[in-house]
Amino acid sequence: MKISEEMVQGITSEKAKWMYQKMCEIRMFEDRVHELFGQGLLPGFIHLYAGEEAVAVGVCAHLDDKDSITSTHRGHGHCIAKGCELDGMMAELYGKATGLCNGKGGSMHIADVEKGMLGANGIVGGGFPLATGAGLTAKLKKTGAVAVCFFGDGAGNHGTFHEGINLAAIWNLPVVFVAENNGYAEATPFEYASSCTNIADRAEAYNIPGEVVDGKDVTAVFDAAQRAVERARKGEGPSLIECKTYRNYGHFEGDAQKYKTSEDKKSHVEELDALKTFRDYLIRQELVTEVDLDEMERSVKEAVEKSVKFAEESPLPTAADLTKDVYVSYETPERGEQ
Amino acid sequence: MKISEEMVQGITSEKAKWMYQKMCEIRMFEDRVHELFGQGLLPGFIHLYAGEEAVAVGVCAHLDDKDSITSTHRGHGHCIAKGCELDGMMAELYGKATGLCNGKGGSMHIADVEKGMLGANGIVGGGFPLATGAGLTAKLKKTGAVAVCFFGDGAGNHGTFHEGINLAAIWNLPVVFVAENNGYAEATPFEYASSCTNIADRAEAYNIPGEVVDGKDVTAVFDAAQRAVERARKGEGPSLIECKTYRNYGHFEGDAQKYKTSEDKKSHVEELDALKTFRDYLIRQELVTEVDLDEMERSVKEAVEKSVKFAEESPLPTAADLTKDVYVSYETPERGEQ
Amino acid sequence: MTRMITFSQAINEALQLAMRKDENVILMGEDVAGGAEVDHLQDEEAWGGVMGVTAGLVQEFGRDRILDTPISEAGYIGAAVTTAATGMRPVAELMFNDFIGSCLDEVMNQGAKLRYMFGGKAKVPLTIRTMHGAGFRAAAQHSQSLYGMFTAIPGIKVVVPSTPYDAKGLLLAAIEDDDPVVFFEDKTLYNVKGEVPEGYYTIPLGQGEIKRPGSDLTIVGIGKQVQTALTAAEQLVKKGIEAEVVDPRSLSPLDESIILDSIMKTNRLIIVDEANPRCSIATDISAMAADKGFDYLDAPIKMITAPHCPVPFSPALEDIYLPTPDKILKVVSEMIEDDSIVKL
Amino acid sequence: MTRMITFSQAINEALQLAMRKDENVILMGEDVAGGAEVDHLQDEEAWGGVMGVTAGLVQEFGRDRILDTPISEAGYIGAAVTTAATGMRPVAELMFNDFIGSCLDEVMNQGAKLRYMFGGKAKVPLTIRTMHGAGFRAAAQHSQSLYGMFTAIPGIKVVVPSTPYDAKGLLLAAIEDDDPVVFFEDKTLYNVKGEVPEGYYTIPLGQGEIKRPGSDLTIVGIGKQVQTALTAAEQLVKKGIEAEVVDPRSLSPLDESIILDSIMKTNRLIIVDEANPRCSIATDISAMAADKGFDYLDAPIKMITAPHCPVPFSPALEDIYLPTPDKILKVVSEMIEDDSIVKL
Ligand SMILES: Cc1ncc(C[n+]2csc(CCOP(=O)(O)OP(=O)(O)O)c2C)c(N)n1
Ligand SMILES: Cc1ncc(C[n+]2csc(CCOP(=O)(O)OP(=O)(O)O)c2C)c(N)n1
Ligand SMILES: [Mg+2]
Ligand SMILES: [Mg+2]
Repeated sequence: MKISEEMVQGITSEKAKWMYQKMCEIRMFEDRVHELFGQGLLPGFIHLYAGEEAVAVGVCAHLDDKDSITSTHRGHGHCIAKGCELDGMMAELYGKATGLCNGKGGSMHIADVEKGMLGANGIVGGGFPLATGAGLTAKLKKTGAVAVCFFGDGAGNHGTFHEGINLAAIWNLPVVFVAENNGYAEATPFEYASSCTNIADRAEAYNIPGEVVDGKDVTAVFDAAQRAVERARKGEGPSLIECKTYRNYGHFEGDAQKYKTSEDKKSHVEELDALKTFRDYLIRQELVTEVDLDEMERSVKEAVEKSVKFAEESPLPTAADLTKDVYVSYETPERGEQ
Repeated sequence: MKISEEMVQGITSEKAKWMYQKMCEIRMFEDRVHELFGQGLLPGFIHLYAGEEAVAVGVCAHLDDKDSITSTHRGHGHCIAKGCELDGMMAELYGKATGLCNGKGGSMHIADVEKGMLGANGIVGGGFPLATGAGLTAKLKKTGAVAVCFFGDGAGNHGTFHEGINLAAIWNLPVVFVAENNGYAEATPFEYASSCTNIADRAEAYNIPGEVVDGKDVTAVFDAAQRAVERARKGEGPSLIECKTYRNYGHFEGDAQKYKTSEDKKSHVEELDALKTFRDYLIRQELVTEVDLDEMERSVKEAVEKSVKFAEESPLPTAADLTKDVYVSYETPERGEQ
Repeated sequence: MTRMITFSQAINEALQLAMRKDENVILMGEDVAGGAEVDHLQDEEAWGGVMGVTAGLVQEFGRDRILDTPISEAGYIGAAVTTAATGMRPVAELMFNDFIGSCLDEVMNQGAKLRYMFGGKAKVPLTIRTMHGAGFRAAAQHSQSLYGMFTAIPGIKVVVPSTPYDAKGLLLAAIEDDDPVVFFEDKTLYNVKGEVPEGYYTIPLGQGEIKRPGSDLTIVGIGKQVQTALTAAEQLVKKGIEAEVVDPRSLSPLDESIILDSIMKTNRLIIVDEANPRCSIATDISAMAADKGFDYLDAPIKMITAPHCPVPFSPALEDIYLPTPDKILKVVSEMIEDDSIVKL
Repeated sequence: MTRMITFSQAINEALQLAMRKDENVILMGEDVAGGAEVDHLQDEEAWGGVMGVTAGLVQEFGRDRILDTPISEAGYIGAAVTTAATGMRPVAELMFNDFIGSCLDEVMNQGAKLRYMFGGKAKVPLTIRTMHGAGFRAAAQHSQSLYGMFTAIPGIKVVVPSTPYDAKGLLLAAIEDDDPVVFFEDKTLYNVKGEVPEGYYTIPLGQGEIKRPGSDLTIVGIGKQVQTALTAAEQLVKKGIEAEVVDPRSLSPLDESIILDSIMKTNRLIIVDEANPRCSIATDISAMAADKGFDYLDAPIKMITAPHCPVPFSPALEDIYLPTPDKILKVVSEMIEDDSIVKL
């Protein structure tokens, strides 16, 4: 596939480096997590983002810490693109006290409110109203911030899609809804579960702009997100962007992926790989040198390894943490015997 | 307003009489309930359908007992159009043992499953999944039945709208979704709460037909419903019809209706009245004679009075009824002291 | 200084004071103003809430702070959660507590758990006001008392006031509170009057009150049933029985010691609650007492509740669905083994 | 005749037998087959449920009876309610009980109340299968045990099996039942094996079972915690203490007499439940006993539960969140005032 070259202007060399770096971080983090899970070192449900890097990165390239995002069960990529530290992330997956959530959230609830990452979410469709709320604060407090809601094709059939978008639309809130259409919700094809041809087609039902982009092409995502984020910042209301993409791994770690075809898999993982295409593009456009790219890859690999070491060496939370932070304040005796 | 005269062919004289009779029943029943409520004789929340008769009647004209409908908090009109007895209805509003629900449901839960009336509903948006379920049974059991979901413009913003319609669409179920857009949800204008211009515009998001009709014109509703019901019976899936209408009374009895303008009210109640327009049409088209129409009005008036008398003379439910029919079977001792 | 106002006015006044004090306080809900974008209602409301509880506020605070919402409970309650987490202090109205069916996820899985799941790195200063209670002839889907469901959820605080005074002070405390609080308003109490001071005051969550002192038995009432208990207690005086009536006021946190202290004195416990009887606040308080107060108790713990059935529409049935002073007298008579009590 | 199969296989077998017996029985849920309309999977499933519990059924019954649904819990659970009311006997899967947040209305206000609100003129023979329970490292939104919430709802029946044998017989009874039943499956039990006969059999709802007879104290366990109680009971034997372990199996209806008969004999009651402690089935059973069984009791009723906090992700925390045999021993030791028990 050819990268949409007309976009080179929109992306500075510095931004390009940041984008490639974040995409590498996501890919290498996820590949490493895949290994660690295979070795039985990580507990719980893990949903990997590898293959979809261009979406999180192309969108978050327009955001800073004051902007918010809501994420999904497949949240590592959004975290990284929004600036979360790998050490704290990996430690969270290990359930360690040094994790971003002190080990209490795990992969499905990983969050970093300081960075504007309002949390992965174990509830499909949970993000729509939450993003809308962050957008409401931005509007009421006139902060100029934008809220982005990442959601899957499966989530597009949940009632919160309808309620969250309608609310953002009538209140004209600075929210960007980003569909990550990877073709499946668990083992259920998008085409079966959704009566629409494209998720973006549903934007019309809310009188907001809807756009389909190639979600494997980070420059295309970058371009569409730029328009949507600008629109939002200018007070022109929400938009919906649908990114057609593919998840390289199974729904969660352990999924045999019977529902995929090997041709699709091969073409997505080998030919259409978002990192490879972007790398080629950067070299061709002379935005980043090969030497720099190599160096970035090396240092990201190191950072991921460091995060594993950090996580492994970190302490576990202790009994005293169990009932901490349920409330800010709560004065009542213990209940039951524990 | 001029009735769409080209439709005279579709409506036989017999059907025309049935339609006018049902519209009269609804209007006179509701006007009488309004009076009774004003006299303090009826308990609870009462939402009147007067003004919207053409919708329920134009749609139910295509249904028989094996077809199902789901209704709303504003359910008397749907009941009557679907063939429920006025005596049992009025007794239900009085909370009497002879009511359609033995006095346990009241206005907001009035139902008659035998007649395919699956219940008024105190939960806005409650009907979408329920109609879809009835449609699923029809499809699985190949009964040829159709399910109709009546819903308000306010309900169109509830998540169940999205989930119910998407489900009916992907399973290609025989369901007709009928929006009764009376311009307000309680005291909130449709235009404020809904990001769409017409509710029917949202049909596209589900790849199903969507149509806007004049909901004060029973022949227009009849016509659109005919297409949708036929489509459903032929196994071609769901449709969405939006009927633009107006409620003559307040949201519920007791509403001061500050949000309405007097011009709108006057034009709807006086000039655009659905009964008056249809009556004129029937005479002009020589489908029913004036004498017959007068006689029908007289006999409906009588039937409504009879229902009041029936309700007033009926016994109240007794203590033994309180915990009856919670379950079909349940073997457990009483809990708590009552 | 005996200003008498209604339960409804007390709530309205609390909202007004909270909004004056903190500009981050906003109201959200269906028709909390009403008539949004209707030309002739720009600075005025059409309704001010379905029961008029929020009437008049839009005149003072405008439509930027009193937000009418579509019928999208998941949407706007969910939005309220993050509006709170990102710096506002929203008061969202869930018109009837029965509508929690449309937005439980936003309350139970998002609002309640955010802070814990994020390792304490977020707070959700959200208040949800909601109506509950039977007796209004509003039938099965508009009459439930679901505070037990919320009390069961870690991360949520629950308040059920029984008087105008408590309603005002507790609502101000709820809005000030940095955790999500669900504030229950019994729709049949709105017109009840009581003494309420004018100024700003708070009643700490987790602090119950003895509404009537007594030494012979303890009656814990929930919400409106405090009044039922007080009525019964007055009648018991004629038999020389002094019932202590305890109003926990908030169910989570629950003031366990006020209940335990009372039964230490009276050795008998009755709980009066109009919710359904299973896995309820009545069983919660009973179980707490059967554990921590067992040694004080001389008699079985009795719960006077609704039966295990939906709320019926017919007034004839709804009236016998609810607890009454007579039912309390009957139970007390069995407890104290004196049949004459029921005939008071 | 000692065929050992897993909890998961027992459920699968019950579904298979029910579907063979009654063609109105259908399955609905997310990926209950999986791979709908994928060319190479027409007569085969991709998943057979997220944990493989329904695997193999689509081969026998086809995709007309095993319906994959979109992620629309309100949509398909609501549809299941009327599918049941109009003549089918659906078994809908709510993947994790935590997702009730997306469809509580359909269960609480529609399914549960239809029959009552309609004056008995409808029935809703719907079974909802759902996973619950902590210990799977699935964190706060996939580990709750919410059977208390459902038990509180009049019109709903609730089943929580603890063994493969019970799971099969109770699920068949639930599907045969003409009322809506919510059937809870502890995800950490799926691989546990037990003796299960091959044929069709039912276990009546509302009938508990003594899983271990004893005379010194009664331990009521809920679901998996029956096993925790049995482990503790074995250890107590060494101290000469014989605990009776009671498994109610269904929470609504609840077999009150099996519990009351037991405490009549033992005079001591402990309830072990991994749900959060407020307004829970533990408090429900305790309150029932503190009322109807008060005169038999010689000691406070103890509840061993999860604390009032969400389920933490970290295994280090989740392990101490759950009840354990040791916690039971500690409570028994206090109850029987013999410190050596804890050191067993
Ligand atoms: C409300 C709810 N229903 C079901 C699930 C179970 N579940 C987790 S992920 C998932 C599929 C989500 O698909 P999609 O939205 O396309 O996101 P993807 O996994 O493809 O990134 C499902 C059904 C859930 N977590 N929450
Ligand atoms: C889930 C839910 N939210 C809110 C309400 C309160 N309520 C009852 S009727 C109504 C307005 C409904 O408007 P619409 O759907 O347009 O129907 P109409 O009353 O105009 O016929 C509202 C908000 C409810 N019953 N259920
Ligand atoms: Mg997907
Ligand atoms: Mg309307």
